[in-house]
Amino acid sequence: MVTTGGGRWPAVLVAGVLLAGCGGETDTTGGEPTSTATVDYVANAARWVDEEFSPSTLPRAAQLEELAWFTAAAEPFRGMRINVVSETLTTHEYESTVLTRAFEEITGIRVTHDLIQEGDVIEKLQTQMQSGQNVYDAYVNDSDLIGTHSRYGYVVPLSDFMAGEGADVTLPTLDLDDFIGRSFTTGPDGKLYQLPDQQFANLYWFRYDWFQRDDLKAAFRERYGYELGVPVNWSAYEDIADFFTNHVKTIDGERVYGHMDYGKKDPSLGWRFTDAWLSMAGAGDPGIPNGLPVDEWGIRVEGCRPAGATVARGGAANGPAAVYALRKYMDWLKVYAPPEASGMTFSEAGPVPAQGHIAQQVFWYTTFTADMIEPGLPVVNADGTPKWRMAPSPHGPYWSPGMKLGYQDTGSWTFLKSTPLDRRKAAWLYAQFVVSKTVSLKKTLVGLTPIRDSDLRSEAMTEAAPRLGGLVEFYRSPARTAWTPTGTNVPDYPKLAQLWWPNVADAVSGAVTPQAAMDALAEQQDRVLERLERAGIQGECGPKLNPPEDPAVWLARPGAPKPKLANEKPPGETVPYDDLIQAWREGRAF
Amino acid sequence: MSWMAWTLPTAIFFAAVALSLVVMTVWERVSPSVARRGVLPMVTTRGDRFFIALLTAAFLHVLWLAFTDAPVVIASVLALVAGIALMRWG
Amino acid sequence: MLELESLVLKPGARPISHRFPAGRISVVLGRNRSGKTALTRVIAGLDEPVSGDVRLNGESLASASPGIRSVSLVYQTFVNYPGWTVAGNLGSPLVAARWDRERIRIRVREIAGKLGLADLLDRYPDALSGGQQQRVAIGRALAKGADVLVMDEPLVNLDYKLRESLQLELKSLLHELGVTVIYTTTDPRDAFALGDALVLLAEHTLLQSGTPLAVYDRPASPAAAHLMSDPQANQVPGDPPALVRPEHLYLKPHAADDASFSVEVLGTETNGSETFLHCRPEPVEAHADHWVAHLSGLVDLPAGGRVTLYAPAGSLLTFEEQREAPALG
Amino acid sequence: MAEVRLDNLSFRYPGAREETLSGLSLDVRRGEAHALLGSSGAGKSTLLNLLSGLLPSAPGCIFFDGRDVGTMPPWPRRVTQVFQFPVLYEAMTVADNLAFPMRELPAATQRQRVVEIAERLSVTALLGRRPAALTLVEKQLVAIARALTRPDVSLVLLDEPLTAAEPAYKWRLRQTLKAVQRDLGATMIYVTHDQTEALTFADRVSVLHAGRILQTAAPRELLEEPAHEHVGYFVGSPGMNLLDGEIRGSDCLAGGHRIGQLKAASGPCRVGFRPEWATLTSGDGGDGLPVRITGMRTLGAEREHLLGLVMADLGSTSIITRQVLDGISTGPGRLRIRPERLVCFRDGWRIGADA
Amino acid sequence: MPETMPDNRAWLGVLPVLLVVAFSAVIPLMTVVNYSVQDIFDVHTRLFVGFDWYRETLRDPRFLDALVRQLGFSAAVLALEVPLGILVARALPRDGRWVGVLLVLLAVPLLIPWNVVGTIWQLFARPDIGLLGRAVNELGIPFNYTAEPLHAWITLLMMDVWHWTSLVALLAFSGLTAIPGQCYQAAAMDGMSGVQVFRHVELPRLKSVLVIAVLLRLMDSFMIYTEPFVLTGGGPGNSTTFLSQYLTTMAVGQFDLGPAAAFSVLYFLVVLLLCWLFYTSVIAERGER
Amino acid sequence: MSALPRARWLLWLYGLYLALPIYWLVRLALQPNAAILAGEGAAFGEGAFTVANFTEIFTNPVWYEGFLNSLSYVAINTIISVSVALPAAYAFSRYRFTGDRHLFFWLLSNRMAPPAVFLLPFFQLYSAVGLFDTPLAVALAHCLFTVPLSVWILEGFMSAVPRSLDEMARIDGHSLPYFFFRIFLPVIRGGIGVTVFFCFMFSWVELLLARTLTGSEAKPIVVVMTRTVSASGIDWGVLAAAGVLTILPGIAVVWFVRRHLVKGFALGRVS
Repeated sequence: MVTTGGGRWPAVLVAGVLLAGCGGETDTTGGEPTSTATVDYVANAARWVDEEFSPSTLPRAAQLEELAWFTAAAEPFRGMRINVVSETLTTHEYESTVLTRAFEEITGIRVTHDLIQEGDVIEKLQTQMQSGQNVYDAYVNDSDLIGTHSRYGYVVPLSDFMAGEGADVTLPTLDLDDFIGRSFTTGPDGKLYQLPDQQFANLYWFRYDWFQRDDLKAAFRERYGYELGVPVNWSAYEDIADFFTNHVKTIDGERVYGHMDYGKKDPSLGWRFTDAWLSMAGAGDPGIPNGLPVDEWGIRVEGCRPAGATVARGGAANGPAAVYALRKYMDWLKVYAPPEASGMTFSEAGPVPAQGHIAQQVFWYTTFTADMIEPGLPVVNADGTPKWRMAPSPHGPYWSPGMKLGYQDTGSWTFLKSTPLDRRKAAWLYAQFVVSKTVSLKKTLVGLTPIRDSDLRSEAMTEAAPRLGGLVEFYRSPARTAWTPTGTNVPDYPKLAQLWWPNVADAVSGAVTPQAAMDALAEQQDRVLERLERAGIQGECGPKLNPPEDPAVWLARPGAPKPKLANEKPPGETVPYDDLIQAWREGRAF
Repeated sequence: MSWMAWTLPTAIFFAAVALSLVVMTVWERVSPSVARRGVLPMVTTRGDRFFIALLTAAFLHVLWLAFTDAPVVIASVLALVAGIALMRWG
Repeated sequence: MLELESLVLKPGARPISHRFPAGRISVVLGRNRSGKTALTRVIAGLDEPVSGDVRLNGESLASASPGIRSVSLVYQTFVNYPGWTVAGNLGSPLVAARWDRERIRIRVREIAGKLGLADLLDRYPDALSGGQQQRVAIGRALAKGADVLVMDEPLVNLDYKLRESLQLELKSLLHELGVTVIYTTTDPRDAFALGDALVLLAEHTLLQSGTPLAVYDRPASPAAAHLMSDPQANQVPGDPPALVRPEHLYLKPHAADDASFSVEVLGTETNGSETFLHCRPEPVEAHADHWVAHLSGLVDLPAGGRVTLYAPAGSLLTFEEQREAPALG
Repeated sequence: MAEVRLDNLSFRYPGAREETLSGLSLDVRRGEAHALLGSSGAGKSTLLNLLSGLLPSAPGCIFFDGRDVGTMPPWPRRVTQVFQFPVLYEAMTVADNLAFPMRELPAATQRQRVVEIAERLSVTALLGRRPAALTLVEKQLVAIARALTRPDVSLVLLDEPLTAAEPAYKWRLRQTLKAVQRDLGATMIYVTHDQTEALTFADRVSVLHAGRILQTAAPRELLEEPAHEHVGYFVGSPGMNLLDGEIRGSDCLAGGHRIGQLKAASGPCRVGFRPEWATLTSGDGGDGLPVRITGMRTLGAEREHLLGLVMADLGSTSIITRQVLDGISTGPGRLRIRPERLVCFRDGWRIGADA
Repeated sequence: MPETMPDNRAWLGVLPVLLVVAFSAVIPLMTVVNYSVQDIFDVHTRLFVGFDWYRETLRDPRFLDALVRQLGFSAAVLALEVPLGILVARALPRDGRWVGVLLVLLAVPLLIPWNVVGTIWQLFARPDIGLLGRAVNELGIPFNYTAEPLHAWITLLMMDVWHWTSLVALLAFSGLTAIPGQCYQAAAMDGMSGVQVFRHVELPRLKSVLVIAVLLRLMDSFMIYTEPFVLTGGGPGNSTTFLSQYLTTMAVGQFDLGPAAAFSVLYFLVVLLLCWLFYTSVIAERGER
Repeated sequence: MSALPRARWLLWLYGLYLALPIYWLVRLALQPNAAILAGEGAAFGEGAFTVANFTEIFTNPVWYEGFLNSLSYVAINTIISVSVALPAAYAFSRYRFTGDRHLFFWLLSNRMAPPAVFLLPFFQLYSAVGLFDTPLAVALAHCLFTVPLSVWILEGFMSAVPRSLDEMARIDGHSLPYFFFRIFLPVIRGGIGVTVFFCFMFSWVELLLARTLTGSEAKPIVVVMTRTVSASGIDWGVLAAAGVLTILPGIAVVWFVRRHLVKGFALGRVS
């Protein structure tokens, strides 16, 4: 077999010949990086600081110092070309187009930052993990995989790396404690596996302007007996949805709906469930971040060992609460959402509220913020402030305080052991660069995906807050800790996550009952866990299934799985948004 | 080649297939086969019958695995018998 | 001189041994599928014979590839290289023989001149008429300068008049070049018109050879007689049965010993200057129910009538060893 | 069966610069076997397509039994055709193929007719087979049979139907065809480039050249009294010899020699004579035109005499005679033309024809 | 005269193809077979499980359902595309200056990347923003291919017909142009109707190209993945989940290589059997390779 | 024979059926995303109009590189497929040899392999030989599908050329290579054109293998297109514009081979 370096020449040759025929490449960034001797990295850094990296939480001098460190640390890697990849997102676009250029001019390392669909990122990551062949030098992927990363051992534990072989390329001013998503990327062993790059949450979204209208408030009060406001529980959400879809129907001549969701058979159909839906309904156990011993996937762990997802093994994936969650999702989609919603994917449905005919959405990604504050949109006032607001999501009847309330995740830098050390180091430099304090605030303002507490507390964010519909307030409040990503109970995220969407789709189409769908799902999860146990490759924290028992036994025990409630629709409860926001501003969780 | 995930049984299987291909080729060179019509509803050469035998064996195993938990070796023996019959009378 | 030595064209066929006279035209006459094409292909080296050998000037050609042997071939279909001009086609064997360009040019002009293709040198074959295409094919065969030129029914696909004129041209041209020509055909007229020598072929076996006239006069078998007759020779019942050629039948006796046959007229065909009388001899015999008499001049006889036909005694063909005459068609 | 009349028929393909057919007039009698003789590109196929109705013609040009069929589609014209290469419906048996043109008739009639025609053409044994199982010649026989089954057919067109057959078999096929034609009284038009076929088949032959009919006549008349140089050249094998000559008074001269008499206006002309109307002798002596004998071709023998062609050059013109070859050798010779057979042309057309 | 000559030196000519295909087919195929008897986590972590995956797949109702749907889809595709393709081919003018343009237009859907095809139809058929979906809904017919299995099938078939009928049409057209004019002339003289011409003249001569068309469409429709994935994602429910959709979820989504490999070996066997039966009938029919 | 008038109707209808989805794609490509999502795109005529989607594509080098990458592996694939298929097709069309029919079917059967599972082995294989993330890798992988078809098509074309042409050349004394390249190839150039069309047709449109075998360097256009799908929604306008642009090379290719298309679609096998 030919070595990697030598084997490439035929391809390059042939391609070169072909391309030469096409009139030659005119790519300006092509060709080798300019000779190191002639590049004035210091001047470049100064230019970037002046022209791009402001505002910043650091004073100019500190910024320059930080950048000087990058220049120095990168010296052994000058001229290197590395490839990193992430999903398409405003933040990453900024990194891909602006920050790579800055990084190259400051360090001499050329980074190709690819943007592809999220599913493809995971596919590439898996390809590299399973084959041991280097595909990308670094990945930005959601921290949902923390359970996978910490168990399989493909991923470089950053704690070890920073202390060991990567010590010389670890930014002294990185300030890990400043990252608000740090806990998400920490494994059960306490090691940091990923470095947060962008962060977003899943919140309740609603039309603040409509909720303030007296006529609507009166009508709502009359019909349901309580105030129209931010729903605290699903009963209230349901009432509000019913109110707008079936009773208000039109506002200013336009058909409006009290709910928006998506239902097309697509991998994204599983996300909402794996992200938080079960926990919001209350299927798991209390215990931030994900619930212990049963988490928001309905997977029980004993110690750190996953022990089953079916009720029969002590899990809650097919417990009454999970089934309730699925049923509510289906009912609401059918009864309250616009008819086309059932044919949409996550990406298609996401921008719909921006079109101005959706009154509220129970589960809304803050990544859409940037696209919802553009002047001229039906949901933006003439002064540039939004007509909408974000608020904590309501929870279902099984939920109890101390449980995860929503989904929050951080796309974070992940480095694989199969990436050669020098490339890994260079990529690590780039990763630190794009999250460094010099750059971070500017990036946050562009992409609205805050990662650093220091950024959140900055003046610039305060200025921006009124336009962002509550984003800043949310992140500044301690309440945000109730929003978490998939936790460490999930030992093989790719294999398990893919089980959700086909089963959910089965139920949505009416082919099977919600109970049957969740039963099948839970069974399949157990099967995967069983295989992992059989293979015994995950070591100390690998799955070890409980023996199956009569579900009734588990249901009778305290905690998850919880028995079916007699009344799944308690009275609706709402809070005034302004009270809520005031609590957040004061640093309370409400 | 470790990425090819070799196991002994599959290695033996592929070696057997390769060997039989070699044998068939040598046989063909030594005594060229004549197309004929046997039990099968078409004219076949020796190579055709070999292919049909392989296909039959594959599907026999598939059916076996689908419908019974009995040891697969029985299916293999049946396939061998069917294969020989096909080669001889097909 | 080209020599066939115990050549077996097809498993089971009798071996052929024959010498084709050097510098002459040998016509190989036979029905479709009688082995003409097989013979030409073996001579050209395209196919291996079942057994036996082909020798050229005493040397075996067995190991000589078609390109090396001094044999060229013209097919009945007009085979030319579609992507090459007429000049390119004519020069092709010379290119293969690595002649230099100037010499090729001269030689091509020369051959083109001989074949009347001088004005067409820059055209492509598909822009030529059938006759011209075949001339190019012949020209290319000639350009190889081979000792032996094999022509496999070269004119059969041409229009009647064209065939007629090419036939006349060919003989002079070929004689002029002095190559040994093997020319296959199904038409006995070609044997006379072109042949210095004649070979009759049936069932992949040599039936008879000799000068056309000798074969015509003294066919060795009924099959040979049929082959050399157009329309076919008529069967005279009797023991042993005999054959009489259509052109040897007359309406009037010539001499006292003329054989006479009473026939029933089935119909007449005329081409204006000759008449073909289709008739049925009496008494009717199963295998001799259809006779044709080739009469000169215009003769009009009503169908259904009876006439007597006469044949000079010497023109009745009898054979020592009676062989089954091949069935018509 | 119908009589067919063409009246000043012309045809030009859309977009073509020249007419493919120009001013054809022709009468084909009811029950006549007519041949159209011409080389490739003479317009034979176009004429066939006009007759069958595959190409539309201007009204007033084609009449079947006096009925103008110029714009009529093929089927009501009741024309059938046998093509150069046999055309059969491959999915049908031979019997079905034969019955197909009669599909509007009662089944019993169909069956009877199929059997009848099949017998006539000796294809009875093939009736149950499919075309794919037949030889080329058998297929063509079936195709011929199919052209004849339709009882109300007005015209049968034959487009070089015997191309596929080898010489020995052509005689047989043609004879069958003629017998059927005669028995059924079918009006047939037989198209060919092969003069032997045309002449032997047809009662009358029309020679087509460059889109025009040069002459329509019985075979013998075509041979003996060609109306046009091209007819002379095209009909007969080999064709007519043509010499540059001159009419002076009532004399016809060639190469300065008087070779016969002709009543025509004085002036240059082309003198034509068939190979069998002249004899060549070797040697310088005697009368006749002096020529140079260049070669001979044996064609056969008749009663101890070799028959064949003799080729000679007269000035720059090559001539051929067909004669007994006894005593002929290359070298100087004399050409004698039978004076009563002399034919002269001027501007292509024949002059001085008596009556 | 034999049409081809026996000569084993011809193997030399086939050698390059053999090398290329062996490289890109045999090695991966062997790997897949190796995978299919193991539980694979990564290159080094694997567990021999024998025929377990096969047994599991063969008894998996989802596999069997997908197989049945797949057969139904392929049958429907063939039943729609072959007749329509022939009709279109018959409707095309045989000559004239427009033929080239028409053929190019006809070939366009064949050259569009498959995911774009799916996207086009998704955009086209969406009830809210699609031309087709909106038009149909405005006609008063409730149409939503993402919610109604029947609508999903209709849309999917419409898409496949749109995408691939051109192939059949072009094949049939080339078959038609190869029919000698004389056959049509004979038919015209026999007064055949259009249907009769098709039945007696054209169809028998189209057989061989249609066999090719059916074979290609069978193979490709059996492996259809990208377009339905983009269009319906296999839904609603499982109503448009075909074999390769299921397989791809397993192989690419879950990277669950063992079961996926067993699945695809079975899948391959089914396609192989179908095509072999077809191929053999082609040989029987044409008496050639 | 010209088509019946009724058939013309069918042609028009079918043409409309073919054209409408493409029209819609073009229409969407010329609208801002917001207008598309709002369902504002009037079916015909007025409505928002913008070329911004195309501007986006033309100004971002990633798209441009994606196009070049795709074109280069399509070109390499075509070159490899045609050049290895030519001798093989010639062997199949002109000779009989041990195992030829089985070999042919085996070649064909490669087209039947479902690509999804082969992705990881493919990736492993091409990584092992150092070809990962090069156009050559994708080209070679596509060969699995294009080579058998190329052999099939070319074999059909070659079989339509009378063997007498080969024999003539042998008699003339030309070597086999000389004959093959100088005489034979020009004769079947129509077949080569059609093979190119088919190779293009497969290689250009394929997504799975191309995606798996490339990283950032050789990323093909079909993969670049997926970047329009993001966590903040799908950019339909840019996606449509990219879709429109991916159709164009196909049209160009088919235009060049249109004259041979008809013959080639029958794979030269029309009897």
